[in-house]
Amino acid sequence: MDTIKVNDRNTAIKYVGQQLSRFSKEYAAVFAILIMGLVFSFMSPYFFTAQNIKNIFLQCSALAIVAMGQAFIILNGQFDMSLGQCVCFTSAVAAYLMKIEGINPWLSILVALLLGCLVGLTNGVLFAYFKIPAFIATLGLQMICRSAAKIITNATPIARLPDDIAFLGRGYIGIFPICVIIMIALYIVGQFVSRKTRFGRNIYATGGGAEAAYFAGINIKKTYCLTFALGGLLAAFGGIILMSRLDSVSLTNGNLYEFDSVIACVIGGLSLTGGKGKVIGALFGVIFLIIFFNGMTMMNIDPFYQDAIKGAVLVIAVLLDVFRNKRSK
Amino acid sequence: MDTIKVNDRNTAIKYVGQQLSRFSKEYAAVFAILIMGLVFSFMSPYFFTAQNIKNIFLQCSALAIVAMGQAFIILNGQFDMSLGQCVCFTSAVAAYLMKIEGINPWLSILVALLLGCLVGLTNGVLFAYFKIPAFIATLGLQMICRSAAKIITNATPIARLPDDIAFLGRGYIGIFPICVIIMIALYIVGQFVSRKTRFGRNIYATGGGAEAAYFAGINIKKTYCLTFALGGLLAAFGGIILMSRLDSVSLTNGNLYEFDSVIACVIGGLSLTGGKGKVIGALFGVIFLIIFFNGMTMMNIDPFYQDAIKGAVLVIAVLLDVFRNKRSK
Amino acid sequence: GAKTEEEVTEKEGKKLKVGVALLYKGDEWLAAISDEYERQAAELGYEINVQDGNQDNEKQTQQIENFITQQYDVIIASAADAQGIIPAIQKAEEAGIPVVSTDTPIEYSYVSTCVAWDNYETGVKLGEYAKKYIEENYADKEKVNLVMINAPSYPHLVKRDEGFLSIINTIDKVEIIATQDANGSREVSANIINNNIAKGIDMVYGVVDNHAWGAVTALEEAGAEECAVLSCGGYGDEPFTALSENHKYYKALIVVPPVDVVRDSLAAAVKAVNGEELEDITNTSFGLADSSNVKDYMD
Amino acid sequence: MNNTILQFKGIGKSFPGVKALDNVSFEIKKGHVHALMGENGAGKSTLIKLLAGIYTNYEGEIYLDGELLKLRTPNDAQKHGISVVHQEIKLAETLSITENIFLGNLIYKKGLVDWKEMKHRAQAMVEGLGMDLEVDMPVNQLTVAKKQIVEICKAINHDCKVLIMDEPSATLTEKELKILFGIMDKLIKDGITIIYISHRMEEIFNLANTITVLRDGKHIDTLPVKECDRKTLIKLMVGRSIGNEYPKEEIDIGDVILKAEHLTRKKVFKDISFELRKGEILGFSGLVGAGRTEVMRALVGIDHLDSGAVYLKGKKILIKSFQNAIANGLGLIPEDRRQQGLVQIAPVKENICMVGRNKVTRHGLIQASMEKDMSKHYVDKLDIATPNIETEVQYLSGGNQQKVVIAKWLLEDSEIIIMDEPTRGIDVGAKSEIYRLMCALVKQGKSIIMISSELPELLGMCDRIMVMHEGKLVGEMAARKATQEKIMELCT
Ligand SMILES: Nc1ncnc2c1ncn2[C@@H]1O[C@H](COP(=O)(O)OP(=O)(O)OP(=O)(O)O)[C@@H](O)[C@H]1O
Ligand SMILES: Nc1ncnc2c1ncn2[C@@H]1O[C@H](COP(=O)(O)OP(=O)(O)OP(=O)(O)O)[C@@H](O)[C@H]1O
Ligand SMILES: [Mg+2]
Ligand SMILES: [Mg+2]
Repeated sequence: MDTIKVNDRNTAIKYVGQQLSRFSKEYAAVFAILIMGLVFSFMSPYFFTAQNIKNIFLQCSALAIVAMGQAFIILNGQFDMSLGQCVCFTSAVAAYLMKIEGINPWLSILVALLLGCLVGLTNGVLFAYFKIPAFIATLGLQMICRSAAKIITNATPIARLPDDIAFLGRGYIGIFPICVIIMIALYIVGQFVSRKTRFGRNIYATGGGAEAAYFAGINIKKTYCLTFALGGLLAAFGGIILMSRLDSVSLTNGNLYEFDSVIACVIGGLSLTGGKGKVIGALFGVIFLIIFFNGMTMMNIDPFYQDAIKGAVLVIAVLLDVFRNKRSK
Repeated sequence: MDTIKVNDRNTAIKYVGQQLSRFSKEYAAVFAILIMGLVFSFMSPYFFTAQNIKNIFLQCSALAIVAMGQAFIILNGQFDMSLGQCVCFTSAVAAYLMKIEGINPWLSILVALLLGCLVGLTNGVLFAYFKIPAFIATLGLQMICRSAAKIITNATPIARLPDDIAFLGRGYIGIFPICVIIMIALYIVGQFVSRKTRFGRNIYATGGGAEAAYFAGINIKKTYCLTFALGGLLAAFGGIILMSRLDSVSLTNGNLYEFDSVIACVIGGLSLTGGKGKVIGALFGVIFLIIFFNGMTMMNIDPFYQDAIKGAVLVIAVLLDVFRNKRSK
Repeated sequence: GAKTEEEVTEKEGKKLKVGVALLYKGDEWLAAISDEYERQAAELGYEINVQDGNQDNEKQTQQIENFITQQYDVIIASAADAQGIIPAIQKAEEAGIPVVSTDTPIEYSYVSTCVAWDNYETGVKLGEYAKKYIEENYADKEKVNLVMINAPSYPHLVKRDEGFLSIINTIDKVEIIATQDANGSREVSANIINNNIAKGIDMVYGVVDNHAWGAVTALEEAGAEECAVLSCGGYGDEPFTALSENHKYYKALIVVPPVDVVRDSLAAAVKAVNGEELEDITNTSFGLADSSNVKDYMD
Repeated sequence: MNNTILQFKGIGKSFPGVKALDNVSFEIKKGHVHALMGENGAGKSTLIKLLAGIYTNYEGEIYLDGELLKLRTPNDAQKHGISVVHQEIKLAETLSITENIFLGNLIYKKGLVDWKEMKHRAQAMVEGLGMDLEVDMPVNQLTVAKKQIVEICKAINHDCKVLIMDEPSATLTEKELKILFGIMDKLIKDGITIIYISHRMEEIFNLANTITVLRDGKHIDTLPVKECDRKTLIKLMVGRSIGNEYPKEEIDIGDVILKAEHLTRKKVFKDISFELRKGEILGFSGLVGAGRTEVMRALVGIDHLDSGAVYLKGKKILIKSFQNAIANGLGLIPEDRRQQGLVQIAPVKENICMVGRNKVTRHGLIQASMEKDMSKHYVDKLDIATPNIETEVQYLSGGNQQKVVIAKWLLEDSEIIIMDEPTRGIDVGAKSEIYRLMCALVKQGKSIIMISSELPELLGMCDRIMVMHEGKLVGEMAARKATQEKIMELCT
């Protein structure tokens, strides 16, 4: 009896250990966030305050939504360089319609969302059906979206949008900002879709090995198209949140989101070769980036040095991830 | 006798046809250039003039040199996002040393070239030895280079450089600009290296199948490192040419070269998956891009529309390439 | 001025904390502004935090939010998007932190003042110079070919173009042969001139100094006979030396001395902290430098 | 003992959760063909990879010509005169045949690559193996079999003392094999030692001088081939004797379920007509390049058909895509297991459930518990050796990977399963399990088309055999009446 008990305990300990190591493997970004948070808390008295934490989440919201789209695309084995300009273009259309043309704000937003889908779908079709490398196809769409945004806005910010949509980016339910609630809700849905639905699994399978996925009867072209379209949709949605939060659309909205979202995904443990990682990782990656940025402003780091620090942190974060994966393997 | 002759002629015709189709397959960009040139010649009386053609080559030189580095890296199966900022950073160092510190210009240039190598080597080591995805590693270096360039120049252009180096970007031998001669010479060497030397073939082999190359006894890590270092070196060299041409270094030098060089390579028939295409293709791609820009400014196309046109042309150019490859296969 | 500043520092019993959300730092003039803030604040004994907004409204919003969390006493903002920044300003308002804008006026009542000059007016001033130049130097020409190298993606820079054009359009013999975007890049600007040089260029307008200098490079390269390059905003050794040496192409430049902008902005910030009423616009001086007067700007 | 060339002493190698090699010691004699035998996952390839300088971290010592061998990279191995044909084909896909043959071993003249000479030699070498290939062609346009030929050329192109071939025959048919054996004979005469791995028994008995058997990473025995017969060898490998190798049972064959009429795809195959009946196993035989794979690909909608018709249970159907074929009850086990069969980085369970998703779906959602149960069920049923169902399939041995592929179609429960080389690279034990599975399937009323390059298994398992040659059907016979000779005659 005794030996069995010992074994049981050992097994239990081993199990807990395994689960912990697995969690740490999947959510390394969470630990990175905690450590970074700790460091900043020591360095600035303002860091660990309710207001600042709220700020951080607020600042995450738009990027996190876009990054979720990028996460799906990365899981599918590609990445999308057009997302940032898609954010800008689609929200410019929404702002233009509701402000300049006086169209119903919700209708305008619907149009923007559809446009986002369309941009993504075009990427997907160019890639899947016309076999243009995704990097090139999405770069092309990036340029087209940029032009379109310039033309629509005439490079002049469209600001002071109808009050109906203010709550999206600036409203609260109790003490919780609505855009943060939306972000979290979207991630819950996204994580669920990626694990539990046929579409989600197709994304993983195609990303893990497109040919094998094809031979398992998965319509990989359709999967690519849908994933890119979803990416575009989420970019448009993120753009709307950003637009409401800033109460304006200017040409810089969504600037560099395509990079920041890829960086967030990689920090969040998604593999750039596809098929590996979790959608929710992108959220952790975004939080990491924003906390990092927040801390740098708080510590009054010379802006000239900030890029370099960001670059170094990016490399180190991924390096740690590589080492961890190696060890645990 | 008679039939043999006919056969001979047929074979000869077939042979010529094959060679032509092969040439067209490998150098599609050349045809694209010719066609585009023809169109512009009709649209603007200034286009097909000796001066304008000289101008086009002049404008190509710096980008073409950088694109050659990118071509090697792409042939090796990766791509380098840091090249543009590497151009800026290294030439800023050179300008700083020769102008502000009063160091011998050639020594300053040497330092810049070594720094370029070092940046490239760092990319290579991070990728090959530390297994950081090239996209992330080079993105990190890009940010670091950007910061460094800002710090060195304090965001203020360093201009009016010593006359000793003026000939590099602004000198002539007869009617031929020296920088164009350098560019062409470099491409001849580059093409030769890629075809005829061990290093060149190792790049192709590694790009065509890294594991196969490794199993066949090729030191793939070393190959990656050398290739990235070569890319950095060429970026620095391109930066020096650009610096001499503009007689100054400001933060916008080399801006977006990382993208333009990738685009040029793809238009020039290099495959982004590696191991396929020719170094010289990058030159044709650059010429294509510059002619395109030349024509657009000459025809005074609204800048707001230029991005979109560029994006569309990029996609179409690659699309044609894809179709051509498909047919010929 | 000086007295009130001391009052503040003593009253609070601690250093005045100033947060500056700078539009951008990657350009010579703005970098000089940033340095000037650091220098003057150190002299005055303020704690200052200058952040680079990278011409991105979202980034600036985040910076202002972070300033608010850190309870800065006053925020100085030069906005990339004068309207898109308003939600962030509203947060400052809720937190009771006064806001002073510079560069671009922010149309929101809470903003104490805008320390600025009129971009449109700078264009007008340069236009007037161009008109005079044409009358004096190109009197015998039937046509004057003008190339405009602008940056239409930036609204404040577009204002300069508009001001310049308001004068140019009154001169019949000027023909604008190209209007192209160089987006701040000398290389692109040089290439634009390069591509149009065959048409014969008599005058180049650069909305920022890099555009003007890119043009100069291309003109030198082509060995153009004569051509006047006018810069609608610049600062530093390079242009000043060129003007003082009577440069062959580079003829005139609009200057807004950073020392003045920063001095006025900090003064306004202190006044705002003290609750003084301020004019909507605090005008800073700007001037046009050419070979005759450039000595006044050099020190 | 100066005729010993290689000596293994206490070799051990572990992977997470697996002890792939465990205290293995034996010797290999100079100038011999030494066969390495063992079930899938026995550790054969792992042992080879130690010799190839790919795994450098292991227990024990290897002596080459009496000297301790310390390899750090594949390059070191080459320098020591060790040349390897790996089990998984590894070629630089975008490069030409010439360059692949000379990969890492280019010919230089005055320090520069001598293309002319290399092309010349490559052409000669390829022709020497009986292949008519344009050596400028990139290898990614070749079929698996032809790639294998290039691999072999690459390996024998090196000046080597020891040539190691890890299942070179898996993708080859009799014709190429004959040529390969001829070449091996010549190499042996030149004093080269060959280590040969294969799951095809006949080859071993024809070729080898000595056999070493591994089981579960342990050395079982090394013995001269003369002292060993098929039964003993199997027993040594599997640890038990397996009864009937081809457990074919007679069952009632039903109506025609699938009928193909005049299937044609230009330049690939022409005028292919056949019928498949319920409960039947229909074999397809032919040489490499006969077009068997291509016919099946077109049949299930992967490739476009230029003309011809397909009837399912008497009704004419138009298969527009592979998904469409699956919906119509067809399944395909592809020949390229690595690329096409499995998503390498996905866990075993996800691979098993990839086709038959609807079997683990409730209310439109994939149920983790059902997924687990189903995959556990098939792992047990097919005896798949894997640490657990979460393991990524890339870490399984070749044979076990193949079982995962089969499991996936068992779960989908297709009416008609097309198996393209289903037992390629699979050990005797597993093979007979797969045969048993095939029998069980036809018993349930399903039908099977089996493409195979191994005539014995076609003869042993099929009801009828179709023979293809250069894109055309050249014969059909009942398996009972067929012999190897008859088939070979038809397809050459
Ligand atoms: N890289 C690896 N990581 C983890 N486990 C591995 C790895 N390579 C092999 N293994 C495991 O080691 C064992 C031996 O594998 P090996 O490939 O040597 O078998 P094999 O005898 O060649 O089998 P087969 O006949 O199927 O090719 C197997 O259990 C396999 O799952
Ligand atoms: N990717 C390809 N490019 C060009 N030709 C091809 C390609 N794949 C196959 N072929 C051609 O199609 C024909 C049949 O190919 P394949 O060798 O797969 O036939 P098979 O009978 O299935 O042989 P096996 O199954 O033994 O490999 C051959 O003539 C081959 O050259
Ligand atoms: Mg093996
Ligand atoms: Mg086949």
